[in-house]
Amino acid sequence: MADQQNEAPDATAEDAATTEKRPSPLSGDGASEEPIEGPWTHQSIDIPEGPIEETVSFDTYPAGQYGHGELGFEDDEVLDLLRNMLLQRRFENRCRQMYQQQKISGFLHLYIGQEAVSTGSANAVDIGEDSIITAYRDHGMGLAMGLTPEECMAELFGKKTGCSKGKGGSMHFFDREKKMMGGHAIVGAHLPLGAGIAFAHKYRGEDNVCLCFFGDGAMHQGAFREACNLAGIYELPIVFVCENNQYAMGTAVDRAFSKPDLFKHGYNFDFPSSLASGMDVFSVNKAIQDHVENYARDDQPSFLEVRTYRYQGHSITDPAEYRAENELDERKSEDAIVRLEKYIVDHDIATQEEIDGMDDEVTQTVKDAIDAADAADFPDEDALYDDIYAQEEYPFIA
Amino acid sequence: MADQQNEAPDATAEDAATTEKRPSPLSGDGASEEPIEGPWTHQSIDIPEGPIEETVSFDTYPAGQYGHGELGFEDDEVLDLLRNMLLQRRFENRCRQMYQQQKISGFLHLYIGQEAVSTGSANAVDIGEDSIITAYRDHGMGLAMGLTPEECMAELFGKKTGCSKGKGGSMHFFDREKKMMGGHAIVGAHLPLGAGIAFAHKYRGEDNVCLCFFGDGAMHQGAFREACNLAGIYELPIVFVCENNQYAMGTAVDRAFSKPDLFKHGYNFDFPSSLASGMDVFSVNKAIQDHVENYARDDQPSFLEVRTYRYQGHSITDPAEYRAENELDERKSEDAIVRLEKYIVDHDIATQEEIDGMDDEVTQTVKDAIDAADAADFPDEDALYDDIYAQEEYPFIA
Amino acid sequence: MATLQFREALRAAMTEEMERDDDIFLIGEEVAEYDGAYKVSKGMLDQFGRDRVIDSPISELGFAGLGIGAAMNGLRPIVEFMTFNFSFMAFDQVVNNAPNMRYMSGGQFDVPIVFRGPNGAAGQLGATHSNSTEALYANFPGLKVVSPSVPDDGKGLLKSAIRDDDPVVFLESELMYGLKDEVSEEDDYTIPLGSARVAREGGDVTIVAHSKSYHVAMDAAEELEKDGYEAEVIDPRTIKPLDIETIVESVVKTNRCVVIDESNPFASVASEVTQQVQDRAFDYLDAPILRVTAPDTPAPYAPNLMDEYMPGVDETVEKCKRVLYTE
Amino acid sequence: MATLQFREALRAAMTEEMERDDDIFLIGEEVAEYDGAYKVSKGMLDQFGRDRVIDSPISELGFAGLGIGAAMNGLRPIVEFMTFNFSFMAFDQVVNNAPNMRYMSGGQFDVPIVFRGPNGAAGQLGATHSNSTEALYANFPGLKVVSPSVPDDGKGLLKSAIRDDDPVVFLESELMYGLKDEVSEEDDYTIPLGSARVAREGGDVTIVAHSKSYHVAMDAAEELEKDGYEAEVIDPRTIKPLDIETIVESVVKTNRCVVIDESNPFASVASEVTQQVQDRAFDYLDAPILRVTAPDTPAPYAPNLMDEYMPGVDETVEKCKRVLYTE
Ligand SMILES: Cc1ncc(C[n+]2csc(CCOP(=O)(O)OP(=O)(O)O)c2C)c(N)n1
Ligand SMILES: Cc1ncc(C[n+]2csc(CCOP(=O)(O)OP(=O)(O)O)c2C)c(N)n1
Ligand SMILES: [Mg+2]
Ligand SMILES: [Mg+2]
Repeated sequence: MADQQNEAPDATAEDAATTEKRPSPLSGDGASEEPIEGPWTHQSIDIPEGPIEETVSFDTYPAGQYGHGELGFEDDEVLDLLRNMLLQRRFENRCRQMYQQQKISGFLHLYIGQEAVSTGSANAVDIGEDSIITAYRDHGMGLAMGLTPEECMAELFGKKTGCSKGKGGSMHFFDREKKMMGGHAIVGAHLPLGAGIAFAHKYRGEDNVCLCFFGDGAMHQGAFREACNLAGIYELPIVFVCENNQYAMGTAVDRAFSKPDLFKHGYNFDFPSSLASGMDVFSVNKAIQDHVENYARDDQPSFLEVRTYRYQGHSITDPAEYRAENELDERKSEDAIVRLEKYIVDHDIATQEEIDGMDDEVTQTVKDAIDAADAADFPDEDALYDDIYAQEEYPFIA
Repeated sequence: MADQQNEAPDATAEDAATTEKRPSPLSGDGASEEPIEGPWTHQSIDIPEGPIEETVSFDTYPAGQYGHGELGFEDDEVLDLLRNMLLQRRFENRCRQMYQQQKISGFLHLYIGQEAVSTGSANAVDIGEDSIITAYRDHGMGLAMGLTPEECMAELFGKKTGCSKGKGGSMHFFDREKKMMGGHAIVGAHLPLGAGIAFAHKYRGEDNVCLCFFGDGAMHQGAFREACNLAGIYELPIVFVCENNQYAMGTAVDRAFSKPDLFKHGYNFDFPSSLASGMDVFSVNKAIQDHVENYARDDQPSFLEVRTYRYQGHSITDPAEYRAENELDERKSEDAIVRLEKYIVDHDIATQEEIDGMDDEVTQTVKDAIDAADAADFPDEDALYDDIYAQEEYPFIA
Repeated sequence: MATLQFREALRAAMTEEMERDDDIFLIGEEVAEYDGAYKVSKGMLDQFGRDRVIDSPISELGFAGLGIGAAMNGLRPIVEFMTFNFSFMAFDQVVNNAPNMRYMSGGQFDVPIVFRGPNGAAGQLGATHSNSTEALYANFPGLKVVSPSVPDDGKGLLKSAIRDDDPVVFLESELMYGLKDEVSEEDDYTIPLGSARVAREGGDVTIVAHSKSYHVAMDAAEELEKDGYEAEVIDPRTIKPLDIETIVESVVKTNRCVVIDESNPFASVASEVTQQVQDRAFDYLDAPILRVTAPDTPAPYAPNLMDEYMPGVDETVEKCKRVLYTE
Repeated sequence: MATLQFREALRAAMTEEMERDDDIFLIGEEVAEYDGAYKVSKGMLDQFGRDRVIDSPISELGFAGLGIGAAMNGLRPIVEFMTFNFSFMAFDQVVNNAPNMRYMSGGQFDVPIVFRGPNGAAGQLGATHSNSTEALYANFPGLKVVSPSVPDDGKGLLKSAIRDDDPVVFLESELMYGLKDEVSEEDDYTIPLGSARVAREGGDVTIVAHSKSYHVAMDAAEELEKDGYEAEVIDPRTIKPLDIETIVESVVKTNRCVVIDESNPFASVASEVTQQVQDRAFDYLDAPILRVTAPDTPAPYAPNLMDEYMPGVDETVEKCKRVLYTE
């Protein structure tokens, strides 16, 4: 909600039922200045005559409203955005194939259709300084953050050259240097981690923020409430971003939420909350920029729902029979890559031929990544016993 | 919110961002009639231009607004209400003493100051048919539901005549017949149980409801979100009642909530939500009656914040140094028992002398309960091994 | 006898019980319209309708607790965890609410609930998705823990678990759902909880193994037979109550015992079996009780590491030979 | 040597470490303005301010996870659970996030976090408030588990735990917080994790016991002495890594072993100690390893039942005599 008013017409100052929260204990510079005073409540038990009314307001970021100029992108940067989205798509199309060839095993969750979210977001923050954490559908975000296709593909192949040394697999991409904080497979469980990552940024007095991504399904978990509330009371530099692709496995959002309007769920934490289209990379970018610069960098947590759509099944084995007829085709007609290509051509940033050339390059890059992953070694057998504790060769393990 | 409107002026029917939830799968009569249709989403990914605005509204139940007639109480029933509240207070005052004499051990959390909540609520439902579940501060609710002072005191003494046979103690009062579903000591963990109890009522096609009480502190737990959401999607006959006594141990509400207006927290589940004074038994009674009859009996879950105050420390060993100066005295000046006594005298229902006589009787009842508890036996030693499994004398246990 | 997949045997158990008793319902993530993440509940929505086969949002704590509350109020829920890794979100409900309610209320409340779903490692799923939970849950008084290894036991034990008036943790295996085997078609076929099965008789060494490990044990027994050793293989089937008598009887005969348990070793079911066997059969033991378990490491992803991770036939044969003092 | 209460020793450990390293902070319910539910952190808010001694709402899952995230991003959190019963709300965070992050990321992330607070039964608190968690947490690779029995160990081990770059579950005891004993005043006094303490030497029977049970063991040893038996008492102090060498060394000498562990018995630390000892010292054992534990029942409330519930000196003496074959 960009704005929020309390209108309790009959309530006087004395008997107001509404209560301000106390300011955060964390000053973020290693030492708090305010004197420590008693923790007594400032809440009244005198209940005013009702009804108590309140108007809440949510910003929106529709598709097709933002141009690259106003977002601060040069022409060649727009091409980079496209290249990155294409990379994700080509990469994942080959993943499917590699799975069928049994080069990849375990669970494989494809991100195809959602590429505007990762690319739009990663390009709104300072990679390597700001942190990003996401769920198990993480290839796209990894590639958007600059993990190389080689190390990503190698991870999927379980090779020692993988971004997690072949020990994490599809659901557990990590890159500490880039502050890609994972790749997390337990639904909802990484939201408190996100709060903690933001906490550390603030504790050290840094100006950095954490973007915390999760699916619509994760919002069912109590962890969502706990993470948001903690972020709220400690005033953490975090944006909670729900990638609402409308399904959690086979469960459509409107079957599983008592209140399916997810963008409104920031209300219970007094977060600025908004709704963006995930089918336009510029809309996502603008929304993230706004949330980061207007809120997170000022230690104000906020909530953003991005509506998107996954084209593939939940995992590689899911036939996705739960979709309505034509649903997929309809959604594909709003494809973010197609939109961006059209934008680029319309704005004379590049020709369709140049774009096709770029696509070929990307396809080759992915092919090279596959070859490199193929050529790489599996971890040594005793890697099983490594990286459990900081101390190497713990005698009790083997 | 008694009422809720969506005002998204720029949104047309096609591009509305808001989504209705699908109706509950549970019909409550053992067989659902509707055909089973696909789970596809009815949510749009076309994001309207914003801001999306919404006005929410919360009913209130201030103190001093309701008379016993309109609530359906006869004069003698009003005296019963007072007798019950006095019973709770006298009972618990003696508990404190019994703890000091080491007849009671473990944790002891007193409810003194909050009696209007238990009495007002228990008298708004059908005890033995409707269910009530609460947290560990449960003596008051037990006594309000008609558990005898003898069995309650015996439980505190750890005697076999206790309401939980001496095996539960202060935090675990139970009475299956009265559908007093406990007394639960893990903060927040009984909220999903409440949903389940309501679920069973509905599943069997009964018209009964569950009142689920919890403290302000319990609302921090993720369990609150999960229980509310489940109640919402299954359309369960439950009222979630937050007894906001303003502290969770030493933590004041406004220190621990990102949004300290707890009555607004039903919003994220689209629950009708309101705020009542817990210092007037009639306000509580009216609020519960409304929530039960208008919502719960129609399988519509709802949320009610009752603002109250605990006079004692969190537990018997807590000096409660976190209160502001005079805070306790100020709150005591709004005492619900004093208010009801005044009401009774003002309305010529009884004289102060009659009230004093009743108080003496209650005091004697409590004294008798103590004597009875004192005289009762501790459980037999092998009770340690009973009631673990339905099967008696499981060979592997001892 | 019919030949059924493990998942079909489990489904048959649920279906028969739900036909018998209207108070039984199934709840969990994707159990209804999706037919179950691993298709165990396939077709049950169509048969029983939406009131009794119920999809839940991803709220393990919530729906596990909902089940317990419903059980306290007279119903008999079957709660499916998509995998038991996710039961950790509901850990407090499973260990602190379900099993204590009867006790804390002085015996007033039955809590007839079954928590079921796949347990243990299931291929290259990584560390968070490969947990074995039997030891954890069996530690808690008031719970029963069942872990069948073959479809027939799956059916008979699940029916008993559903009829039980106490909370039962019923541990299946993702990798075994497709396993086909003979299943009794006897009317109302139940197997009592707490009874082990002597799957193979032999006089030289006792191998105790449940769930997937049972199959490792049987294969190891074949290997040993080639070398002239007869292993007795005991599948406890129920971890709690543990049928220690049957195990001890065997060890008294063989004087040697190896326990296979694919869990991490520390304070595992293997540790407990060892404790109880050496306590009761000390004078009969000719060798220490050895265990074959996952190493004390998280589960890796890489295929070669994961192969190394899982307890296997070779290691079992080797340990059996160690206690036979032949190597 | 100073004489300190257990809580003071723990506070000293935290305080010294926080003075040394600004990246360390303490978070938990009531740790700051209330001075800690059991006053372990008394005065720390005043010394370190609100940035470093931080009250949390009742959100165990949330603040445990926040701690882990902060640790991944370079800080060194100390997370207090008001009691370890409540850690079950955060179970998934403690067992599935904290210990797996290093492994799953191929070694990229240290997770230097301490989860601490009181563990085990603490009088008449009933079934939900009396859980012993050491076996549960020690089952998980990647975690370390510490459980000191005396203030001096408390201080030395907590300092080590805080400095450790891996997640440590540090189990204290509500009933021992007031226990006074000598504590080293040595500068920067640390005790390495994973080393047991031989608290009493003796040649007749080895008693292994940690936390409160250690004191039962010492009392039992005194009783046994009256009857002419010398018990060797070993406090493992660290449950994981377990210093099995020291225990085995003792059993090789005494040929007899009794383990006291106030947890419920099934798959407990007592089971694990038994497993490892009989494996490594089989030929030295003259009697089965017996254990003294809580019964396999929930904790009751009534005082007489609770007395019966807790492992005691009499039972320990009796079991020692059983393995000494004197009764
Ligand atoms: C705690 C937990 N419960 C269940 C699962 C199984 N599971 C994996 S993904 C998923 C659906 C998640 O949906 P959503 O959050 O919307 O993400 P999406 O798959 O759409 O990206 C489920 C139920 C899990 N991994 N963790
Ligand atoms: C999960 C859990 N965490 C912590 C505690 C310790 N504890 C007991 S009561 C309490 C405060 C609860 O406050 P509230 O819910 O407001 O109830 P009130 O005491 O005010 O009635 C706390 C933190 C607990 N019992 N359970
Ligand atoms: Mg989704
Ligand atoms: Mg409170």
